[in-house]
Amino acid sequence: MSPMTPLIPFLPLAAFAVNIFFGRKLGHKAAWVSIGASTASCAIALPLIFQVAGGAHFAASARWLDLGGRGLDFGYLLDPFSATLLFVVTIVGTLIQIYSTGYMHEDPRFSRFFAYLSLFMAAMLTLVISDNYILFFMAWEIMGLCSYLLIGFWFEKDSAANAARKAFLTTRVGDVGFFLGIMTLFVAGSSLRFEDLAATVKAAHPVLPAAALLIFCGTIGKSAQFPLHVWLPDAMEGPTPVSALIHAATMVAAGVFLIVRSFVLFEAYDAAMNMVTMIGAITAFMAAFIALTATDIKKVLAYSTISQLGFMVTALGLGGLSAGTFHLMTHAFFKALLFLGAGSVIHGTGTQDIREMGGLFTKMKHTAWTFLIGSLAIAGVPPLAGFWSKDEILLTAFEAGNFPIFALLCLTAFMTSFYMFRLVFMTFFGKARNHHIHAHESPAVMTGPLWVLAIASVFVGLPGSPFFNHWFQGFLHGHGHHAVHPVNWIVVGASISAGLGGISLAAVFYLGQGGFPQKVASAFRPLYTLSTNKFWFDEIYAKFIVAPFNGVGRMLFSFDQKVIDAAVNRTGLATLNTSAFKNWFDKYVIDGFVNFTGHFTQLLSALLRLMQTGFVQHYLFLIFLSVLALMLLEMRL
Amino acid sequence: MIPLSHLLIFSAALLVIGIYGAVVRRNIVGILLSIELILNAAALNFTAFSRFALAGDQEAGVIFTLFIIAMAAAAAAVGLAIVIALFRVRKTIMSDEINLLKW
Amino acid sequence: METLDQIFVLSKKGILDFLGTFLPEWVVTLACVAITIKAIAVLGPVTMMYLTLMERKVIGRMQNRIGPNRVGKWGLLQPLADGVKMLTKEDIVPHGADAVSHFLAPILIVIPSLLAFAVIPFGRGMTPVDLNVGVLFFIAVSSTTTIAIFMASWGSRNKFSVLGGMRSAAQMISYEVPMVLSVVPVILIAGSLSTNDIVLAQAGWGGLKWFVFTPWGFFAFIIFFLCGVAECNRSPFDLPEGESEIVAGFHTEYSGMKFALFYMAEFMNSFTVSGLAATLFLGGWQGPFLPSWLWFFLKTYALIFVMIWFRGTLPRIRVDQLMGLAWKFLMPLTLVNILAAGLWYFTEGAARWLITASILAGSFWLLTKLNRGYTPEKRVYLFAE
Amino acid sequence: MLPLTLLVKAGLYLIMAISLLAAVASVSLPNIFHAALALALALLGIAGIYLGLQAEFVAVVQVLIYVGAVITLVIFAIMLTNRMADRSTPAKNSLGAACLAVAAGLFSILVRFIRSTPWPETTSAPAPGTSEIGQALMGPYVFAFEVISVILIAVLIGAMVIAKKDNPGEDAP
Repeated sequence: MSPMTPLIPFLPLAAFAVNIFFGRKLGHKAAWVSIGASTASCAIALPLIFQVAGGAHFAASARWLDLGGRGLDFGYLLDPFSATLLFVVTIVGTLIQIYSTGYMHEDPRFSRFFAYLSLFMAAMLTLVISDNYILFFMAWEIMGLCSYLLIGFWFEKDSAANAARKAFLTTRVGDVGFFLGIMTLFVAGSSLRFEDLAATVKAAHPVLPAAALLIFCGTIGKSAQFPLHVWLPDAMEGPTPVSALIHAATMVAAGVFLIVRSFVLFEAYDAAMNMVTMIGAITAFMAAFIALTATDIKKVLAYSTISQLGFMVTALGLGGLSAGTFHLMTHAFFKALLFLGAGSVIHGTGTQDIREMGGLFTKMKHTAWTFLIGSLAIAGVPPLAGFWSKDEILLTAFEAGNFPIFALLCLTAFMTSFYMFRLVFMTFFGKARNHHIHAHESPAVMTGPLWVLAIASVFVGLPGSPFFNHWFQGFLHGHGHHAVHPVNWIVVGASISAGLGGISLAAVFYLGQGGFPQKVASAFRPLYTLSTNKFWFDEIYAKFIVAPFNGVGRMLFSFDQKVIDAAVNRTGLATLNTSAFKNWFDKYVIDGFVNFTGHFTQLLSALLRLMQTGFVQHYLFLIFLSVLALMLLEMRL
Repeated sequence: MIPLSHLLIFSAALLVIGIYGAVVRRNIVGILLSIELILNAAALNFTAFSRFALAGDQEAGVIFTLFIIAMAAAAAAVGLAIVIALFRVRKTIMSDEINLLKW
Repeated sequence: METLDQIFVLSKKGILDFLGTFLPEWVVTLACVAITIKAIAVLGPVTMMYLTLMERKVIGRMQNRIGPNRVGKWGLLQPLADGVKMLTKEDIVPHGADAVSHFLAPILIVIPSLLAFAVIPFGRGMTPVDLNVGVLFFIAVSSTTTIAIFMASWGSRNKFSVLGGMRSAAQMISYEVPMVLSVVPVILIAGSLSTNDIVLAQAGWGGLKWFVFTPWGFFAFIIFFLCGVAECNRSPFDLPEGESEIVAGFHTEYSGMKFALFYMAEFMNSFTVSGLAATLFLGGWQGPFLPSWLWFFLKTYALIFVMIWFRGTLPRIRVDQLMGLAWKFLMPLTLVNILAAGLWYFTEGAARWLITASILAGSFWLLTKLNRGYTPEKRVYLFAE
Repeated sequence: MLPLTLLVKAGLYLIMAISLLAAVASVSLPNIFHAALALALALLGIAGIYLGLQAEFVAVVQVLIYVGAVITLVIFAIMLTNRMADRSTPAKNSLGAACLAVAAGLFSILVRFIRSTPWPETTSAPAPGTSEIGQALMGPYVFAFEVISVILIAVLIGAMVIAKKDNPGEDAP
């Protein structure tokens, strides 16, 4: 119980209100309103997080709605999971907002941007600390709205507007599932509070597996899992800080967090767990495969994000609750770093196509170094953050005995380090390919957050490493419940070799002069085509979902026009004719009565109004006359 | 000292003169003037009564007179403000020409 | 010394004693009244006559001229000559004038001015009528001047006259408020409305314990005097007769003796206002060494000199400045002043000086800040240096 | 001192007569400006009667407020509203004769009442002075006094608001 907790989301909400109403007046000061609110939230949250780390547990709730004996409660819950996310969101969010002041400096809708960011922060923080599905869902939807608004922030561009619409509609599919899941849970007798979920599961209502799968739909939509992953690459049309904050570090992680919150439910049903594992693994592999050939710097990172989210989902599906959460946290830091670095590169060069970059290392030292650290982290090179968390996931798969998945994940990890270093080498090393681009280093307000995030990317994995005796995992599970595994050298070896192998291969391909990329592409033409066309997902959707819908729509439209409108028109004509008759009746019969009444009243009032002249002096005279009359009356008596 | 009844008759005369003016005058300012006469008749009565009252009760009448004077001044101020506002809108201050809401 | 001080009182008493030897008592009472009235009726016009001379002389000196110097020694007979000229001039009544109003106005305007003399204490025991509401009487009587001015302006059937009359009415109503309020502290401290009592309340310190030497008295004196100048329609508040704008204001259409009466009323008003200011704030006839009536006239003429000095120094102010000064500056200041006087009454020693002075200085500063009205743009002269 | 008392009495009756004449003039004069002047005269006469009743304070207040302020305001209003040569319209409405009858009736009844009531003949105590009035205003009547001051403030603001021009630009016909 901490009275300050509700302030954490409310401060950014207040900043949103201020910026949306007074943003025009504030101008560039709007940024400081938002950053101030986030910083204050962070300052409130950090002591609480440390208290949670020390074993505290904050929760409070109040009845919001009474539904025939059962009720919906609103409240907050600060347990290790939400504390972890709170830590990530407040710190990364604040840093990204600071970065945005530099990135968005020239934008005419500067204050609007920060208003949206603040609204997003408020929603995300609400989601993190909420203790029930309803509040969670509300925050979830507000985040969806913010995502829509921010992807389409430059709505003058058609591509941005379309991407925003695509993101919104695609996630909506998942959200509908999620909401149905919540309702199913409610039908199954749950109070919808996370803490009561275990009891609900124990009751073993037959619809619970369906509820789990439906809730997983929400994750698929929000966390861009196969087959609803198509919106995330397009979402890169938004400003880069948005990509970093929403589409890499926090919002997409909310889907994973949803599974974490509902883990008790999933755990109870093998089918659900298998489904989660399958989807996660497919997503991880497929996205990594597409990333191999992507040429847009942000798209590479987007597919990488999808892939890493697939990792987390897989881990959760295999029962690795702590592994998934751990990776969620480390990924937030290094992916935010990578996106911000990408943003810095875009800011400096003005292009997003890595084929036009090259040799930027000397020109953008800070960006390059931090980007390199981020890439090493994601590639899983020890002792950086990504290594520890990815190793945990691989270990989970290994210990689950699910070797196909383990192999797939190892392959994916290899591909990850390959495509990341393909990106690094093409961007920062070699020679400049386009001589029209004059790169320059970004301002300190952008490189500062980069360095902070880089340092975090190096060290944030350590609490989960064996050096700290897997403190983080213990923290998540409640100290004492977590059995510490001995180090599994097979997994460590697989992991390190996958990471280093990918890096070396990339170095051979893209630093050497062998022209390997073209050769490999022509050698494996079908696979290359599959990757560059992203498994034809967009085309399939367009042909088999959008087109039929449009067809049905057109059909319904013509039905509307020819049948229903005609009926309406006929009805109208009939009414017209009827009313013509009524008009005649009204005019000559009913009006006749009315007019007679009126004339009669007028006749009477013409007599009566002689009393009421409207002149105040006549009334005055009448008053005095009455006084005189009363006096005379009094005298008679 | 002149007897109280003479003062009362004097103020009664002022009263009826005021009444006559208030009813008969067409000019609204004239009506206000007549109302001032009526108020003065009342005020005079109060002071006259106080002068003929017992010791200790005398302040009441005088204070009533002062209050009446204050209220009369207030009424005149508001009344004349209304007259001026009216004149600005209607260009007349004859009471029987201001008949827009008559019927 | 004592006889010199009481010379007028003693001479009146001598006349009455003489009459008492052969006339019934009620005739003597009437005679007492008549003598006083006669004295005032002589004093008023004579004062006016020599004030005109004084004004012309002083203004002349201030404008590097000599002033009247042809009729009599130092032009001392100039007022008589003027009077003769006025009396022999043609009396013009404009066509279409409201004859009654036009005729009555100059007469009516003199009456309040003369009545105001009744409550001025000219010396020890020399208050013509020691009314117990003397100060209020003075203010009430001087406020009726407005009606005479209205009659003059309306009766003349001249638009300049009407404009002057309107300006006069607005000005007099406005300045009466701070004037009355500035007198209130004096009444509070003296505990009486009678002018005589107020003078007596300033006795002490060898005849120098004047109210003007207290913080509230100083502010009240300045405000009272300013309002008095405005009530007399004197420069720099002479908008009702501003000759450069509306010819001569409400007395544009008057000539000859009627015009002279307006002039007389104005000068008598200056005299009575100065006299009352001297009474209320400068200790009246209190003063060391000299006879009391001499002290009174010295103070009064000093104040009249200041009025003439104003006229020689200050340009006429605009109408909005005039109204703003009265309502936005003087009136709040007088209200604060009443508060200060109350605090003065309830405190002792050096603290009362400190408290009242700081309150008044603070509010003066604040009001000056708040009234920092609009200043027109600096003019640009195209072809001049 | 008898002759002097008689003189004062005669003076008071003279003032009454003048006041009544002025009052009649103020309701019957066709020229509203003259009517206002006549009213001023009547009010001055009433102030004189107050003096005769030894209520100096009331008398002075009467002059200060009525003659100095109210009549001035009235004349101000007359000047603002009447055109100077507008004497063609009749000053009275058609109720003249009827109202005269009513007024006469009221007056005769009032006089009958007044004459038939036994009034106290003499004044027993000295009239209250200014300080007594002040004490009473600040003592038993302080609430009424405060109410009056609030009303006066309200009137001040109200009169300003009513008479203010809404839009200076529109008002120039």
